[in-house]
Amino acid sequence: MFTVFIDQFWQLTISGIALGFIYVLIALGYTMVYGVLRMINFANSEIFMWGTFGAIVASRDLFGYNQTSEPAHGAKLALVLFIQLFASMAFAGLTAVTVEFVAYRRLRAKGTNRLATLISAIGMSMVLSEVMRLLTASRPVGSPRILEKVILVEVWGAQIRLDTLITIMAAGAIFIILERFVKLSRMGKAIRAVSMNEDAAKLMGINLNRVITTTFLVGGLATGAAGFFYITVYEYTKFNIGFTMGLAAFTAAVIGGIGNIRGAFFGGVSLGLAEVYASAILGTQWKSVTIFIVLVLVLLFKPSGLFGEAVTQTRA
Amino acid sequence: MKNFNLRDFGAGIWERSNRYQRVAIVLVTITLAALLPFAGASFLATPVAAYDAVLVYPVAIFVLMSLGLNIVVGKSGMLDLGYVAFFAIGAYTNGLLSMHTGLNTWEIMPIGIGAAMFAGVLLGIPTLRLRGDYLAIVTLGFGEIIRIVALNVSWTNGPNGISGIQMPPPILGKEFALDDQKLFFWVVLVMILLTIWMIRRLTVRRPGRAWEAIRQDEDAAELMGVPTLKYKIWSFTLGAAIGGAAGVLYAAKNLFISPEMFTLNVSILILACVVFGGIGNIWGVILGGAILGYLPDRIRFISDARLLVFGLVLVVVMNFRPDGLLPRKKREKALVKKGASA
Amino acid sequence: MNKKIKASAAIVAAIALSFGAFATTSASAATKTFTLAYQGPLSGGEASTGIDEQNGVKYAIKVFEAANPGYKINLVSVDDEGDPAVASKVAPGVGTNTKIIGLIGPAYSGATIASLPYYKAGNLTVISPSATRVSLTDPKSPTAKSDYGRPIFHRVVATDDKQGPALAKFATAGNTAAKVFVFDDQSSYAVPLRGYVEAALKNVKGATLVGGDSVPNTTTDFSPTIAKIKSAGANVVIYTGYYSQAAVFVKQLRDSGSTATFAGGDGVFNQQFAVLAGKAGEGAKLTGVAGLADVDPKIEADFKAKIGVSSGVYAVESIDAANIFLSGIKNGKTTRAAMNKWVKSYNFKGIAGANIKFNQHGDISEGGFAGFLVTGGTLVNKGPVA
Amino acid sequence: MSKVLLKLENLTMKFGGVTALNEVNLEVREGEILALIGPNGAGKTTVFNVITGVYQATSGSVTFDGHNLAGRKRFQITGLGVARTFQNIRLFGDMTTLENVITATDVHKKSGLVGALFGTPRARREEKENRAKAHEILQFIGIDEYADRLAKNLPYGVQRRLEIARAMGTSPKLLLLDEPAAGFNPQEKVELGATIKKVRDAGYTVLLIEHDMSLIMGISDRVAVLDFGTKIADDSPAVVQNDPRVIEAYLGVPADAS
Repeated sequence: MFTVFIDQFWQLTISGIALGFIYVLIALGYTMVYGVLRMINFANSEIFMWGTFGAIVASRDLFGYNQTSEPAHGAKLALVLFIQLFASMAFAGLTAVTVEFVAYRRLRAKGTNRLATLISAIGMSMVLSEVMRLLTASRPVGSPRILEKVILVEVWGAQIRLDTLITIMAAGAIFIILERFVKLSRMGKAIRAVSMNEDAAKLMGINLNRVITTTFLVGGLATGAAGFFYITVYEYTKFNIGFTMGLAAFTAAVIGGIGNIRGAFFGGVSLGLAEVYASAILGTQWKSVTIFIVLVLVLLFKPSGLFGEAVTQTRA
Repeated sequence: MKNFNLRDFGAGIWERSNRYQRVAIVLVTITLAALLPFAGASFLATPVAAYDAVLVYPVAIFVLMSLGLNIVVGKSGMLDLGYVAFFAIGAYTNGLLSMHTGLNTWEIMPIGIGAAMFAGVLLGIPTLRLRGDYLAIVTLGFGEIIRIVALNVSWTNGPNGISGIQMPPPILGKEFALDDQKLFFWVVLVMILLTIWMIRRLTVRRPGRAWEAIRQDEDAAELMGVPTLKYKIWSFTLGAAIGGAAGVLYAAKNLFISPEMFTLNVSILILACVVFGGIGNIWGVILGGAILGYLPDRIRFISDARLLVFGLVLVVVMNFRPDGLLPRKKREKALVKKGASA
Repeated sequence: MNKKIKASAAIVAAIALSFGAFATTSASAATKTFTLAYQGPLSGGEASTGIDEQNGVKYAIKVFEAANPGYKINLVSVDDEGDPAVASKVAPGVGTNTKIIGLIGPAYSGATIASLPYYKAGNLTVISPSATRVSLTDPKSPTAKSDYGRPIFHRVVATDDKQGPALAKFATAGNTAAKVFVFDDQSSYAVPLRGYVEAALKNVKGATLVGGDSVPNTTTDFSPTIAKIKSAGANVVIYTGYYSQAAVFVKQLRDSGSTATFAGGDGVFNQQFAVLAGKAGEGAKLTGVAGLADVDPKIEADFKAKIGVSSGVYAVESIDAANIFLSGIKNGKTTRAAMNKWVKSYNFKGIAGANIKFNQHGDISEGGFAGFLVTGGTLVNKGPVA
Repeated sequence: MSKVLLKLENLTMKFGGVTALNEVNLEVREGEILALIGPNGAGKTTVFNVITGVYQATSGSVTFDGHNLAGRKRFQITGLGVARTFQNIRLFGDMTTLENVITATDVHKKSGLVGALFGTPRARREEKENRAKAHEILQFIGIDEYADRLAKNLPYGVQRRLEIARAMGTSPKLLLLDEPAAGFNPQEKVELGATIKKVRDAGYTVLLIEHDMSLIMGISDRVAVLDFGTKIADDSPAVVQNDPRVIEAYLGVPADAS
């Protein structure tokens, strides 16, 4: 049972961290919106899915790569990857803003119940995934290989591959940029102000609509970046991939304490690791069960996640 | 017409009626509902699926499940995204007992309900302390766990599912038939009526008040002496019981169950029924379950874009009627009148 | 516009949409019109399989109508989404619609089992091009009471218990010390097939089963599975799931530096596997039944001309299945009962050349699996695996 | 002297590094109105929260009517006879005024879910009793005319009174009122003062948090003063009013410095 785990520990750890960093970025999408609106953005998984298609459209239609093309090298490699990243973020960012506009804005203006918004978002995510299904005739779409997956070094039996390294470093960098943005920029401060106290923020003259749109955009950009890394690593997408990834990332956000950016980071990485370890020890079929049990245990001891604030309403 | 509102219109008729008129209204409504299976040739016809089968599942069973979920989400305000778990437990109880014992559907029914309630208590005790979205994700996880376990253990036949579930034994000498599902519809209708009766009974008395208080302000409720955890568990368990009953019926109707029938989508769909129809309002919830159960089969002529349209309908209706088609009753007006006359 | 009115307008629009006109096809009197049905996933995640199969059926009908003026065949599309829950909703309608005298499908075994009671009740003969679960034609299986499809169920595809040994054999061919790792995708197709493969491996000389896994079909990160493969030192990896996951997996396997042989069953047997997997797919060993292009490039060209797209998976089987019914219609078998008799006694060549004749359980007596090797991005037929 | 109903002994409450209550001792005697005053952030509401079980005290004990309240659930404490109102009104807005009170009267009823479902005689009787009692309380507080209005639609003053009525619904021995006069104009305050006295005269014991000195001086039998979590005075209104430490706490400067 544990032989694989012990035998391949470092390999599993590296894979888990790389997967975890993708979760971190998607979890950011959930957590940013949650922080401001106190609502689960159910459509975030489909925003991710649209992001993955952004990367494919860029490489396939912009640069003319196909399944049999040779991987890119040197400056061209950097250029293609950068454009892909940009395209993913743009696709996802635009989708996110559309979601906000169509599914959230009107309901928020009415100040209505949260569940209506939740169902509206669920409807929107059905629309997003169905549109993509019709566009792709329900078929999986492969991504051309842009980045050659060279094994750079082997340490303790663990391979460090180029794509893994790039994912961890670039995703980490994007995370830090976003975190700094929220912490330091004017708009970021406005976002935090709204997430702390909406009414007070309004009184301070913050344009709520702009802040919320920006939040969706930033969350969408992070989620889109995740889409790009997903494509670079797995070179595959389909209209229904959002669901599984979204669910895992959402769980990660909750474990970390939804609404908390550092929580999303911690939750994402630990979820990636938990998933890989559980798969190795218990069998891949039990990974989701393990994750949910971990989630329940975390919430039993920390009812608002590891970094979350207490939600007890009693402040009388 | 400007202020016409179906909910108030209906409530108004009810308020103005005397005891005998009310009995008449109830009887007429039940009769109309019971006659639904005969409307197959009208504009209600479903293009591909058999109309009377659609009336049983999804329509009637969705209505039943929506009523159950409404106790949890609508009455006591707990967001449950794993309602499918209880449906699955009911269905698998029927499947397994039907496979291993000679029990028939009606004998299995109480066992299925009991199993679902037991699961409800088991899940409820540790998790119902959580609030809002945290509860949502934990229940969601529970739903997935049930499905994954059913998929991976051998005694449920794994992904192959359980086939050959027995049809229910005849009722009053009338046999259940595969090509004519009217009887089955009436059975589910009776379950729905029982559930409505139960919910109405509970809502006007202590449990209803406790749930309502919990939904509006859990802390204040507890400080006013409401044993919140107890009533939350009751709410959860009753919801589970109805979900379990629906599962038993579903297995008996379908004769075949497999884990892929019990995905998160079911939970989400039932939640959509509740919110779409009018959360907290029994009639709204019934309407929501009926429409969302029925719609996909009615619009099969747009075959491939069906789910797309379904999603759009959700977005549009929620945007224009955020409290659902028939919102929760605002009882003030009606009560004032009654108080004045009394 | 007043808000309330706007709101009601939206609802009216939504309802109008749902109750709007729906097309019904009416038969014209001049030609003889008959109705067949195809059942399979035409929407949802599995839609591509169903659309491919239905295209095969449509092609057969076009060819038949062109060759037999005066006949018009209506094809009812029965979309079960490949989902047993949906199947049990649509099947009663099909079962009671006596215009339908024969049904090609259902595509998937789970949906078949859910539909069977209704078709048995209506004595509707079905011929599935792709439902491979053994119990459907096995009177001795523990679930025979419900799954066994006699007298109405037939299939023109070989069963999982025939494929299991073929796959085990073909995957380990030429490897005298095969250390085999088998994994599935948790689907009702892959899990039993994995069982048959593992059982068959015991009879393959030199082969040992060193490990396995069960990976949900939504997984894209296979690193734990690959870790297991490495830890077990496997040199043959058999996947019993479907092609899209297989392509993702095999890429990751190769990227990890493994050179183990990759093999898969007819779920992986799909040109799309080679396309998606690219270089990583080279040398993969797949078992399956030859596709239309492989059987006869001329028919394939005609197919593309008539339908507009290339033939897909199970095209040959779908055409064969449709042809059985069509020839019945030609021979005046226009009731369900007559059609059932016709199918039972059917004994003609299919388009692949082999004779199609059903045994008493509804299985074809002939037909087996061929081995294919992915070479240069295409699936090359290496002949039948006996 | 009448019997001690509620006794806080060396009550300390810490949140992280912040000490909200520091070794507070307090006695509430049966049938009196005790006012708890102090500057903002002095820990007054924290005292209420500890008594009602919202917080578990870091150390010290709360004894009510002979029962140690430590570790008891909030609804159990309410059941023993402690009820409170909220500084920021927390009524059940979607319920009617009457239902708000009935929800509270349920606490001493025996019938539960099963009784409600099958309409057992006891459940029916208790429903009737609840209704009668709720109307009685509403009449007592003087808001019975609003009985069938939704709580969220009530005028502000009525909502404040309903808070008290709802708390009385639990048939408490001790009533904790958290700034019941907040937002009231002087005239309303006078009326409220009369109501609170009436409540006391009806046999309830009242522990009151209030800022308005004239109201306090008018109705309370005793006044306790908290400052930074420490009790600095506890005596009759007249004495406390002239206590230099109290004046210092309120004005922020030593009394003799001015």
